Amino acid sequence: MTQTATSERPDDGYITQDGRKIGGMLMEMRNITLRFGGVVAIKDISFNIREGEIRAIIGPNGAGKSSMLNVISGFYHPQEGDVIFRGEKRPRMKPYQVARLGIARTFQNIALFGGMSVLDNIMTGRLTHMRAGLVQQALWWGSAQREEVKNREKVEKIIDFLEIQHIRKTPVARLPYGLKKRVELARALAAEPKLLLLDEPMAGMNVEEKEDMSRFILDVNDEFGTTIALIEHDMGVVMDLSDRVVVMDYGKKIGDGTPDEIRNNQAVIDAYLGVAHD
Amino acid sequence: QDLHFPSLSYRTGPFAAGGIPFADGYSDYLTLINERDGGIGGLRIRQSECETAYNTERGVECYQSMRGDAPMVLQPLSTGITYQLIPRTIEDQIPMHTMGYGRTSAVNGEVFNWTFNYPATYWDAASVFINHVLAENSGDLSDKKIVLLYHNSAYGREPIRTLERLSETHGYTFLSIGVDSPGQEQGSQWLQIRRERPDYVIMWGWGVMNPTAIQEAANIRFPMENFYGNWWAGSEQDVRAAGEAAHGYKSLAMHRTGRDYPIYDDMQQYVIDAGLYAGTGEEVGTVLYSRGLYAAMLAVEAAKKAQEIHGVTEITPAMMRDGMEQLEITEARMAELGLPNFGPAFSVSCQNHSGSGEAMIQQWDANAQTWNLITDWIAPDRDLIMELVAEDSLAYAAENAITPACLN
Amino acid sequence: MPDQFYYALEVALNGLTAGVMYALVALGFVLIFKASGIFNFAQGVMALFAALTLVGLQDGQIPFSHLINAIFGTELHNFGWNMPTLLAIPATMLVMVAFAWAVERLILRHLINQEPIILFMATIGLAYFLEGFGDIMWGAEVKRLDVGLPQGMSGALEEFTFQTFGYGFYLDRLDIWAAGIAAALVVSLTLFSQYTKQGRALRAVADDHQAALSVGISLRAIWVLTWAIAGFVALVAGIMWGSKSGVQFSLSLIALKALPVLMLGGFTSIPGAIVGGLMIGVGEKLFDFFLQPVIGGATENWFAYMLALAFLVFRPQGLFGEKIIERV
Amino acid sequence: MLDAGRPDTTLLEVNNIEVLYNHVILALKGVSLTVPQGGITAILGGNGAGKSTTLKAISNLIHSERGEVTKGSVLYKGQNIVGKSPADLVSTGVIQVMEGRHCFEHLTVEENLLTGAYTRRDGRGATAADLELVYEYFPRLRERRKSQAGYTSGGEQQMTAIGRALMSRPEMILLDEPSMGLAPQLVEQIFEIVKRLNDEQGVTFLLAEQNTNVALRYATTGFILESGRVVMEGSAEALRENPDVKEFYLGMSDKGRKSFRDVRSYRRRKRWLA
Amino acid sequence: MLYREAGDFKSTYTADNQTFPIKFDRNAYYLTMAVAFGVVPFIINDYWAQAVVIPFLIYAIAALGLNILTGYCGQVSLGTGGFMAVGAYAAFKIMTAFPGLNIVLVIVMAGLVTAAVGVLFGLPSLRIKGFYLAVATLAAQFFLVWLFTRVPWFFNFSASGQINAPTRTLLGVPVTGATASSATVYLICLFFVVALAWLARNLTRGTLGRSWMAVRDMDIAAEIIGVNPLKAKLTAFAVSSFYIGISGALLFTVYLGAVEAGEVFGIDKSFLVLFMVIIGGLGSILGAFLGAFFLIVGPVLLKLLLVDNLGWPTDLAAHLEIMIIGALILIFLIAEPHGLAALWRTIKEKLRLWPFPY
Ligand SMILES: Nc1ncnc2c1ncn2[C@@H]1O[C@H](COP(=O)(O)OP(=O)(O)OP(=O)(O)O)[C@@H](O)[C@H]1O
Ligand SMILES: Nc1ncnc2c1ncn2[C@@H]1O[C@H](COP(=O)(O)OP(=O)(O)OP(=O)(O)O)[C@@H](O)[C@H]1O
Ligand SMILES: [Mg+2]
Ligand SMILES: [Mg+2]
Repeated sequence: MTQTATSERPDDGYITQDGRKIGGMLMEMRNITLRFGGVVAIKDISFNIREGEIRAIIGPNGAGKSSMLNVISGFYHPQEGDVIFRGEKRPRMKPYQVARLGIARTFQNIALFGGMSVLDNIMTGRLTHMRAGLVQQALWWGSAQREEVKNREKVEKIIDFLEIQHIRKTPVARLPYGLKKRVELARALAAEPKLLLLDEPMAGMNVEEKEDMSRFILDVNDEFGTTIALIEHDMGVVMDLSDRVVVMDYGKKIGDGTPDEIRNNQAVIDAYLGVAHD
Repeated sequence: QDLHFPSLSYRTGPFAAGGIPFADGYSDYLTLINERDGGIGGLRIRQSECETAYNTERGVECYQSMRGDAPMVLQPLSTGITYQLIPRTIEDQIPMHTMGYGRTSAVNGEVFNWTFNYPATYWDAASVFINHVLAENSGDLSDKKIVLLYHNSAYGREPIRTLERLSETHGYTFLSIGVDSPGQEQGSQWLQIRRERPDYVIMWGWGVMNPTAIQEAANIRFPMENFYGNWWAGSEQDVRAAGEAAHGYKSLAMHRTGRDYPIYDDMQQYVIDAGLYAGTGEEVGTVLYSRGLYAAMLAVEAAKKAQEIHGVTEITPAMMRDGMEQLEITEARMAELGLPNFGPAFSVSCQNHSGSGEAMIQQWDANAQTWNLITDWIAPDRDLIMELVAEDSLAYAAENAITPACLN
Repeated sequence: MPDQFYYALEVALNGLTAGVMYALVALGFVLIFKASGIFNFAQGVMALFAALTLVGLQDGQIPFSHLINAIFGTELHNFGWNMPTLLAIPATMLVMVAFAWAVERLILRHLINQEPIILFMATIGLAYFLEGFGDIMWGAEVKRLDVGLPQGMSGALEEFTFQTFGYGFYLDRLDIWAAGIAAALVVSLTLFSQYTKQGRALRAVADDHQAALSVGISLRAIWVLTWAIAGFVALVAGIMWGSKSGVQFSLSLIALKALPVLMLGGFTSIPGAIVGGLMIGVGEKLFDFFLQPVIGGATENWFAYMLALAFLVFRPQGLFGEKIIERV
Repeated sequence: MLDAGRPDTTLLEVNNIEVLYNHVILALKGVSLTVPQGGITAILGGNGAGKSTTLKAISNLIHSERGEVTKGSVLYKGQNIVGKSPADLVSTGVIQVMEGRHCFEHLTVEENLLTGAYTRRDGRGATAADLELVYEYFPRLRERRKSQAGYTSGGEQQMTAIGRALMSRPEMILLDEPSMGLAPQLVEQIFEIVKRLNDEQGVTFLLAEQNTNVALRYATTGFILESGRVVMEGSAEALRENPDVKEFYLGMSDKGRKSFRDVRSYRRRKRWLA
Repeated sequence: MLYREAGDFKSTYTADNQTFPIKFDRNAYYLTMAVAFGVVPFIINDYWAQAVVIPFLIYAIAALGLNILTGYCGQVSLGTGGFMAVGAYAAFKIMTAFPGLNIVLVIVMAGLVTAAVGVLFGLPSLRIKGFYLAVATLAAQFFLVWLFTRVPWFFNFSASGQINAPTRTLLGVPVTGATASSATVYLICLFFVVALAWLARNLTRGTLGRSWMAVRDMDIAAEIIGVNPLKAKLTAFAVSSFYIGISGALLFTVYLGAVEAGEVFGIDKSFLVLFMVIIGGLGSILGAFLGAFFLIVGPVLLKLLLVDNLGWPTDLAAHLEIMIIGALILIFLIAEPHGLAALWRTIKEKLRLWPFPY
């Protein structure tokens, strides 16, 4: 393990400044290396995510942050290194199998299903919870219909939660950027994930909207105990929300620790922050 | 008040080039009868045309649109449509004439009461061809190799059985090579032919397949005079596109062509000069135009026969059928009509809906741009064909619970 | 049995030339796909239309005479002159340019930034329209096309191979010409699209219409240009195929022979069209040659597709196609 | 180049435009803006306010999304440019960097940049020099210049899109959310570039930006859009000092910057228009 | 106001999930059903039934099927003709092997056989995408047709390679063969259409439909969210082929009665059905009907107008007909790229807002 000593905590978790209890290891990345032809996107990186934590990944453009999320969600398969999920080494899996483990995410370049309504997009997020078979669905039999209604109720809660009731039936292609981001979050939430991966959830939002978004993220973490890993370039958001931060640069890890530690880490300041960030 | 003679034509689609002159010839003859004779037995002919584009479903649509309108006789002009219409025409009591195409076993009028295919069928054609080459080789084909180049469809596969049976009798080596529709691409087929070095190639082609084949034959320097087409591969459209290369190509002919018949004097006077002709006027006298004209002539003759049998001028389709079943075309009658020796003399009966089955051989002269007949009427091996017909038609009867019987 | 070997060799050789003929049609597809992301279903009909126009001009046919005659009861057919081939070909090319212009003006302009399937559909509408239009304009009968290209067996080759191997190989002279023309086309088109500013713009348009607009690429100019070039390629294909079997409706169906070629070579690769054509040509001819005794002939139609399919399973973008970018 | 000394002449004037998408969705309900020559003008506003629509209406890219300007006019140097093709506009000197990057995926980064010079007629040398300049601005692009743009990271694509626009040597750039997805250092750097181009070459900027903080620091004037209408306009300083702007766009309360953690309720958005 | 949506609120999610959420639409639907089942069979004449209505219904089924695959799941297929042939030949083999079998059952079984074949040819879709897949499905088209013309077992060794549908009865009334009345055939087809449209509607609004659409809109994202692409694509192929098989079986058994694979199920059939789907509107059940209507009824109406009313020569009319169809396709696409169904929606949206534009 190449954790910096300062950020290492006892394995059974820790208590954050605002009094939340963080549990044991949910996911550990061990010595991950990912290459695309000659490009090394991730170079021997290790870090972990604990249960209930808000974990930020930051770094300059092209550092390999999104690639890291792609490794976690099984879209990229690293050439070297292991992904440990809940204490067990995760075998090579297809992305949809990873999703079934309870890992949901949003994407940097919005990846909504453009031809579907907002409601349908979010319902798709619940796919991993649906069981009805083909024939049942075709005939719209009792259980299929009941399942649909039950899941719809949950989705409606999320819709209320994210305040997107008014666009429920709008095709997402027509939505402005910010609302799309919100729908994407809703879709990920609908999966009721254990681990939620957010790739720049607040890009393209103004402060007011970022405040809203922050609130949502905190509430999800609070209410459902969802663990969150997020990539974000807005340092205000990162420093305020996250419990621990990983910093990447050119595929390498250059820092890992609490926001305060990162803020004062000279390597991070040089590579990314530019000025010491308050 | 009038007699309805519909025409299911195809002036569009991949086979339009063949469909247009036929439809024009058919129409012009009927127009002539109207203009010159005032119709049939004093009753004027009403023509209608429906475009099938050689497409089965459109053919069915056409059939539906005309069947309530007392059509005297249907000429579907496509093997596919014929198969569709055989059961329907039985139900609707409308006679169908498939002249030199369609279902060959309809020769058996006891099973196929409403379908006629005089004056000759595909199986006749295959047999005529073999008889012709037999004659050329003084009755011995035992060391010969014959290739059938066929359009890979129900139409093209028709003669295979006959040719196989005949090869057993005459001892020639038989090989069939299929060409996929539409047939613009026959490189490998002709390479194979070049390798096999057959003595004769007979082609069951249609549409663009024909000129392509002729061109390819010329390319591999296959002797053109040993290359034969059936009567759907023997029109000007087929040879002209191949230009010089087609010189010497031969084909079967079930009737004569050209404008040198007395009837064209009337045609000129009543139809062409009057501006009543159906097409551009350019194709008058060509092979397929003549075929349309011939088909119309046979239809009109059958109608006259029906009027004669039933003693009324206003005949129904069912009466027309009777006329067709008792149709007799003699040399004298053809001469009377201004078409001396135009087709074979034949008569139809309930047992034989196909007439005589005779055909001639014609040869293309690329310099003069004409088809020249090089033989007289050649008769097919009727015994064998009747045997094959019985086999196939009785099987059909069994399958469809038909008890073979004549209608009257 | 050395003969069998020579036969097979001959079949393969003829497969190569057949493949070139397919590639001629496929080139038109590739051009338009590369330049605008449009899968141009009308390419076959364009070849037909170009050939019809060429013959019509050569023979001095009056366009729309059938329609005019039907409406006004006139008797128009021919102008009474024959246009020399050297004049008729550029004249046809002008018609194809006008066609390209009309396509841009009336159709493509209104469909900027639409999904590929919709543009595909539009080309289907265009194919229908053009097919009817061509028939009305020039008539539906079979026409003979002769631009003076040599045809028939290449005697020299047969002679030579007979001397050398004791077996005379067959090759059609028209096919040899086709190969030469195709090679010239491929080289010039590749140079154009790979090394010119316009070429780069074409590829940009295919990726993203809107972004292309935003950097000032005039979609209109680009589209007229590519459709005109595709029209030219269609004319070449029309001439070659038309010389073989006459000009009439079925000519438009050669597009179906180009599809597997396209798929194998990759929709975006000009050299791919040639390589794909050669592979398909040889593959289908040899397959037919070896397996005809076992499963019967006429396998060419499906074999070409199956071969392409087999390759695609390993390379989903075709042999030389641009890799499909999959990222999130 | 332009004479940068007279920032008071109006370069672009948008008069009361309405934009309709798909014949039914009214996205702009009468927006008027003026952009002084040689200035940096910012359009601010929440998600869906109509910022992008306004920019696309000006550059006429709206047309390719089945939208149209149904009312009003857009005057560039006094000439109405509604309906003029985007290509012509680029030749006139107006270029837009679209929201969401829009790189040519299959082209390499360098080819992407070169397409930016498509309309230029001043020869290869000048283009090469500008390419060098862009690489200087964004060294990361130089490293990745042979990669297909589709495989580069979000930020790299954003740099490519901006660099591509610079390659056309425009008089006026419409920038739609240039800072989106860029690392903080780079955001500052982009705005420095904007400022430099503005100062040195007199390039006029109209930018839609969510990062109000930075935008108002660099801009000279600003407009705030809400639901397809302009609800506030003024000089950048004036906007910066406005208490509403401060609270909703800058995230400042009376007690200075507040933590994102401390925000408690969602429903606080104030509407300037009822 | 003619058309209103306002004031039509739902209080349960089931109600909100209705097929026709707007009362006006719902009533229009009930009325259509009542007329289709209760009135049309008694007044329809043979021409309209045989030439227009029955083919329309049969092709609507095929279009529904292809729409599931192409419109909902985004897998462009040009193998429709081949799959229809599978349905027809399966029906023929089953019919002749088990003469006593209920015809409805025969048709459903033919659909199941086609579904299996569809899955087989759907396997490459896991790797091949977009137009490449479209062209790859042509392999299925050509291969299947070749098989049915080449292997005599499929046509019971008949001499010409044609297959003929023997007469079969349902409740004592003949439904196949020439003796079947138009009304009977119409009702059979209508029954299948209504039942299949209902099933399609259920499938597409549920989980499966959403995973299809997710794969269509962005397959990678769909997979990362938890959609198993293998399952989604293959079910789409299966369901779609099931529909197409039924349509082919109906075309053969109750409509044409005699069929030869190369002629009836050629490549143009694949294109025809694809055109229907795209013109009608991808991903819309209504669109399948509108598209089938446009391409089946349109030409007939045009022909009636040009030939029967205006008396134009048939060839000129036929050429004009394809020109007009082509032009109409283009005009519709330019007016609304997402097909007739979307055009209809836009019109409704406008109607709803009328008389106050936007
Ligand atoms: N292509 C389109 N079709 C239909 N409606 C659209 C389209 N594009 C935008 N809209 C609508 O126009 C309105 C304004 O959108 P616009 O994209 O201009 O907002 P924006 O201010 O740029 O928002 P953001 O900050 O999220 O980018 C929105 O309500 C949106 O729904
Ligand atoms: N599929 C791929 N093929 C080739 N190179 C890739 C691929 N995916 C990512 N890369 C490269 O790997 C590097 C890291 O990319 P990544 O998207 O992870 O960056 P990032 O940290 O998310 O940056 P940003 O903040 O700009 O989004 C980049 O240089 C990118 O070009
Ligand atoms: Mg990223
Ligand atoms: Mg925007």
